Amino acid sequence: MSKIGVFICHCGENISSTVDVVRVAEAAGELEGVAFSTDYKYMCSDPGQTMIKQAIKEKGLTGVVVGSCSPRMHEPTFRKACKEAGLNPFMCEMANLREHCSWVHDKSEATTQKAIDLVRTLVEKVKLNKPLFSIKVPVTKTALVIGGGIAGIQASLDIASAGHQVILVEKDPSIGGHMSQLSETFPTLDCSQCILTPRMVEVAQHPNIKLLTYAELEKLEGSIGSFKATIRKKAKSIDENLCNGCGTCTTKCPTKKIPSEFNTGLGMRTAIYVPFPQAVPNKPVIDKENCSYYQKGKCKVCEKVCPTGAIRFDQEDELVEIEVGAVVIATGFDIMQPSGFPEYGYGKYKDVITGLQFERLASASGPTLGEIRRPSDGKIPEKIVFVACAGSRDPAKGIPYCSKICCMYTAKHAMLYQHKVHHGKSYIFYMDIRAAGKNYEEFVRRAIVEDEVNYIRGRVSKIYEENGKLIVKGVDTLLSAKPVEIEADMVVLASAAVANPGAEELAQKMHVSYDSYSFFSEAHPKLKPVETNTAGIFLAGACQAPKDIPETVAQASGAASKVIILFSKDELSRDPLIAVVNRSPAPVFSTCVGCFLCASACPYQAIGEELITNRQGKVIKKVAKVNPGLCQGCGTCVAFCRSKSIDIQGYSNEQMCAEVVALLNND
Amino acid sequence: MIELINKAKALLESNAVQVVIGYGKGTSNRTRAIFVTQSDDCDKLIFDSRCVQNLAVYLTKSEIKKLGKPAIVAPIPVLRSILELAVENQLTENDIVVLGITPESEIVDFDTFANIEAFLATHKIVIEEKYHEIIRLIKAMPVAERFAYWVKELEPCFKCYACRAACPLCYCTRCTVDDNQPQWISVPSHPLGNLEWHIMRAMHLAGRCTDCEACFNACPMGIPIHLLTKSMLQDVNDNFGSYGPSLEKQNTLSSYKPDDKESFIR
Amino acid sequence: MTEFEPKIIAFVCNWCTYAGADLTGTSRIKYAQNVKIIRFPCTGRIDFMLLLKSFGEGADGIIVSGCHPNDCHYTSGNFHARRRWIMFRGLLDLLGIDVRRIQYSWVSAAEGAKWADIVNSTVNTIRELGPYTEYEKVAGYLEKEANQ
Amino acid sequence: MKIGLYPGCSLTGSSREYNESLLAIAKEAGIELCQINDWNCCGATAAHNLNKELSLSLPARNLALAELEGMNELVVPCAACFNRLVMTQHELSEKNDLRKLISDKLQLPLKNEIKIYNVLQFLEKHIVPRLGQLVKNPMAFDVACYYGCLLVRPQNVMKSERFEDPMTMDVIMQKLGANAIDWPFKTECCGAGFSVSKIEIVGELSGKIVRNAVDHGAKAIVVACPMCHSNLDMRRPAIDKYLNMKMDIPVIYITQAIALAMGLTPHQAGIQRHFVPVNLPVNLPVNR
Repeated sequence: MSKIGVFICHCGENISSTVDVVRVAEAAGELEGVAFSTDYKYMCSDPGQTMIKQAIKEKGLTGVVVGSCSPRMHEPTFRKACKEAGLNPFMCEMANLREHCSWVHDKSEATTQKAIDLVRTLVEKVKLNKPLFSIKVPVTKTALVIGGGIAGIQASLDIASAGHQVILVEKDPSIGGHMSQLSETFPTLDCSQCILTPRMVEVAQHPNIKLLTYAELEKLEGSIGSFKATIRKKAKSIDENLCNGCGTCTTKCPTKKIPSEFNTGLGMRTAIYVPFPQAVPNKPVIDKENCSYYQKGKCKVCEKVCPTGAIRFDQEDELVEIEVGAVVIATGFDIMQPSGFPEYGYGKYKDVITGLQFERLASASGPTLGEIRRPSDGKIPEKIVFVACAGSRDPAKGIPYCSKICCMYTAKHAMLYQHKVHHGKSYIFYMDIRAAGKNYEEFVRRAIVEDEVNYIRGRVSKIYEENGKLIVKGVDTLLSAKPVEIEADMVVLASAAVANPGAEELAQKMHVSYDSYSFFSEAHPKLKPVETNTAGIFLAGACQAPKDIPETVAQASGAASKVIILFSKDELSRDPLIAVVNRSPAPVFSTCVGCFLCASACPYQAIGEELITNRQGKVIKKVAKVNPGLCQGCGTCVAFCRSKSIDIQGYSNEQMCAEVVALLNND
Repeated sequence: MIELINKAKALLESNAVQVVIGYGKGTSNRTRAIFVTQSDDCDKLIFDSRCVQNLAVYLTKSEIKKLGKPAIVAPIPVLRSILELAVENQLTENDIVVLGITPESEIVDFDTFANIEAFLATHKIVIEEKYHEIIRLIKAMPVAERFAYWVKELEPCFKCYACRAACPLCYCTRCTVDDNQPQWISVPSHPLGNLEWHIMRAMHLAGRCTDCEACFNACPMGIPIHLLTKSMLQDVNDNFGSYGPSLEKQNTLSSYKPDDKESFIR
Repeated sequence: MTEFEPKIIAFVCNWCTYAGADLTGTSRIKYAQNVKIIRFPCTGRIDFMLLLKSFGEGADGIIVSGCHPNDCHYTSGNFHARRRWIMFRGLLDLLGIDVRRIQYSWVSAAEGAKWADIVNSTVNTIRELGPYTEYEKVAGYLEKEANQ
Repeated sequence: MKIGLYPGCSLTGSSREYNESLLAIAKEAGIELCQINDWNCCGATAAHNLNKELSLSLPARNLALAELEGMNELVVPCAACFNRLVMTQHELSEKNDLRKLISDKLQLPLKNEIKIYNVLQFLEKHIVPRLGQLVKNPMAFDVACYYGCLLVRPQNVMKSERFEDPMTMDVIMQKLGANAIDWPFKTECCGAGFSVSKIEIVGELSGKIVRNAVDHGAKAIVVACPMCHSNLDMRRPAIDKYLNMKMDIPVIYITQAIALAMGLTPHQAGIQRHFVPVNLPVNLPVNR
């Protein structure tokens, strides 16, 4: 027999001015199973809470209903109070008499009646509440960071510095990512590598960070606190312990004409190579597709010249399994190849290049050692045209979204060009200048005013070659839409930032959702920007959407702090409002028939299998089982289960039914 | 049907299966389901136009499971049910031997469910025009009249649950109608109880029903309950495209498309 | 005679519509008392049997409301709910259960005004439709038996 | 095989040779093209800016008539007509009630399912597959294929992969033994809108096209649109005036090129109707 206590709050006058709180308390007192009922000016105040605690103790209440403001406001407060009085906090419910009643209705009989109905409804619910206990999940305090760009580096360093183990996985031979390819960074124009490489070294030397380069995630199982990840370490064909990174092999390798990925094809590399001088780790790998030994079966020059005998042609991919408690995805972005835009002539004309290629041209470590020279003949371009939004904001042929970074780096490119080629002329075709960010607008202004970059608001319709010049045809929409033609020596396309080719596959491996552009989806666009909808997996950087460096670093630290918070406890404690599959005595064991349609409906892959065996260990039945670590308590499975075998604690079928019946039977 | 009988014999003799679920002679001119465990009894197996019961219903019944691994005589409706049961994890390919029977009453063996799906792709569920017509007529009635019509149609129902027992997809160990915590459905077979029961039944078959009409055939009062499932089958088709069981396609109600279309949500 | 006051029950999700209704309150936007809210974690949790129960228990109208598509706190609960509603609505319509008595809506945590509007317009619709006597007759069957 | 033909005004007037050559090559390939009986204006003029309903009704009537004649494929050689017809079909297929409305106004049934081809699509589907044995007189020289604007647009209907740099005509010309040059002016504006009112603008815009084609070594410009043709051919004086030099590069319809390649006489191809004399660096059969 339940003994419910009902506490009606005046909320100063917020409720009492339109609701006859005294009558509500009286009416509640007459309800079956209500042992105590009262009203008070401020239930949330200290005396109010004390009143509740005393009643619980003195009357031995089995449940509490507080009729006051929205539970979204004070539910934690009153549940805490109950807990302190020795009552299970989940035996406390709130009737929303303020936001849903007194504030939205005028003073009247009907308003008071509604308040009574709401209270009665919650009383009937709380009668069926069961004591619940928050769920404990053990935490493996090792983080897996996928992607060694600035996002992954930042996240790893933060987590590691907090004293936790980090395993950083990078698919390329070196960490550094796109940032290591950049020349100078907006809005400060400090050299990208100068600020990045120290952090790369820090990663390599950090005692808490285990660096796995040339490796990729193969599989991810388990759930928050205890994931099991399988990593594929691709064969580098060298023994990293023996190799001392002297570089003899890379200089002696006869296959020298392979377009360098790092230099975006503007430079060449050898078959055994280190992507760039400051690479971390600074040890080479053999690119099997281009190595004449792997392709034709002879050469082995590197083996001959290697002083430490570190070359291993017979090396094979290795699969390593690791236990981690959290995952940070920091796989970054990719640049859309503008080949889908024949009118720009990219690929047809050597001197039409992408923004990333220009970064390499402008970079001191680049193929031209930082001199702006055009690919075709190495001449210094006198006139250069930059095309912003080359693919971005173009639903017809490109991508509908804004790539965000192009406005800034295009301004930077023009600036760098002007600084390096003083007599040169630079033009930027743009749609809008989006320079929202600290010191960003000022930066663009500088480009326009001090460096005299010519901004033309309009699109480019065609680029073609005519006697050695690139004719850029476009329109200037500000000059009464006049067509403009510029005879340029070089054209730079600010090609769109897109998701990495492998993004979808990776997302599916980890059961995190991704948007229609294959960027990873955050759990909530505003309030959970670094979480994914899968607990324990977090996002950092441009794998979630195009981002510049400051944003990326900030988000990476955000993701890291989420991981650190997660690791701050030995056990996870989660709200127990989750789904459970029922159990019943033999021979039924559970009314679940194992159709597992609930599993396909679950947004969190929280529903797995459980095999029920008899004493001899023979499987008698296969039923659904909810993983409490994954279940977020949405209850979709509950409404979906035909045999009502799965139910959700705190919003159980019995409770909801009782509420419906109570709410509609006020006579 | 000698071929069928021989196949059955062979299966039992080789002990590949322990029981053959098939059609046998029933009282008067009717046929009934028979469960042959001895190869000598295989001669009792028959198959002709009268064999309309959906034998798939027995695959999930514990009494039959006890008999051991079954082979089942499976005309198209049975095949559909088998496939849906497979989709719903109630059957694996090693659990049964399927003796498929084409509309031309040729016997086809299906060693994989995928083959069944491939075969059914060429034998899609078709709702007969007459049913479309009836449903159109009903929907044409004014809402109150329609309601009255159904209350009347459902009135004879005395909740014998033959429809449930005959449905291959009603294999739950405990049906919601038997759940009294809470009491989802008013117990007696009065108009409300009947209405609630049949709505629930139809909803639980939404996107699963394979239109075998076993429920209707089983109803002792001849209530046209199959109209409900047929209409929903059509709704599935109209709203989400293509109905019928499929191993690739997810179940209609346990899956979704972000751009599912509706016109009634404000 | 006094005007008919419809009984309307609202099934809403905790994250969008319940919060939206809270905002209606904090913005002091007035609406009719007829609608009373039951709070669910998510529209995906709302069992069609509960809607049926509501009519059985004498509701004249029902509001079902949750997060806009793509806004679901649980990413896809409302998508599942939408499919269920589409099927359920079709069935009810075939059976002659008046679908005009069930108002489905998306009301976000920011749409306090929209909630008030949904409530008031639904109350008006149900007022025009009058009490759900057809269903009450069916539901009240037993009592009548007893009374005779 | 019977395929419908919608000639539109140009093909019965300023670009008769386009019509003649099209019919000629169809005949060679054993394809019967039947003009829609009682066809009417496509509304390409100002109609679609002035009256939405009219702009849909005009093309719709032609489509309806074609359906009545039991045609399921319709060739529309004029790029402007094609644009109107295909746009109308697109819009009406998207808006069913609008289709009903128009159909009622016309008092004609309109299933709106007929396949509409522009000349290039038609050639690709019906002529090119038959070309093999029919090419007797290869057009072995450099040509500039000029598409203009309407042929490859609107993108949302044509769904063409490369509407900024189309290739279909180039491919056909290659099949005729020609070398279709890679040049940047394929889809530049010829100034059709000003064809009558502001000839000097046509001179400038078309002039650039002609010059670029010549600079890239083209011996002929191949077109598939009456407006393009009249601007590049009939407006040559204005062009020469703008470039202030005499340009003698001929402008021929792709259908004429095919006709000549098939060994038909220049007269059958109708090249005598051009303003700029058509001198091609290949031997053409003398007129009978």
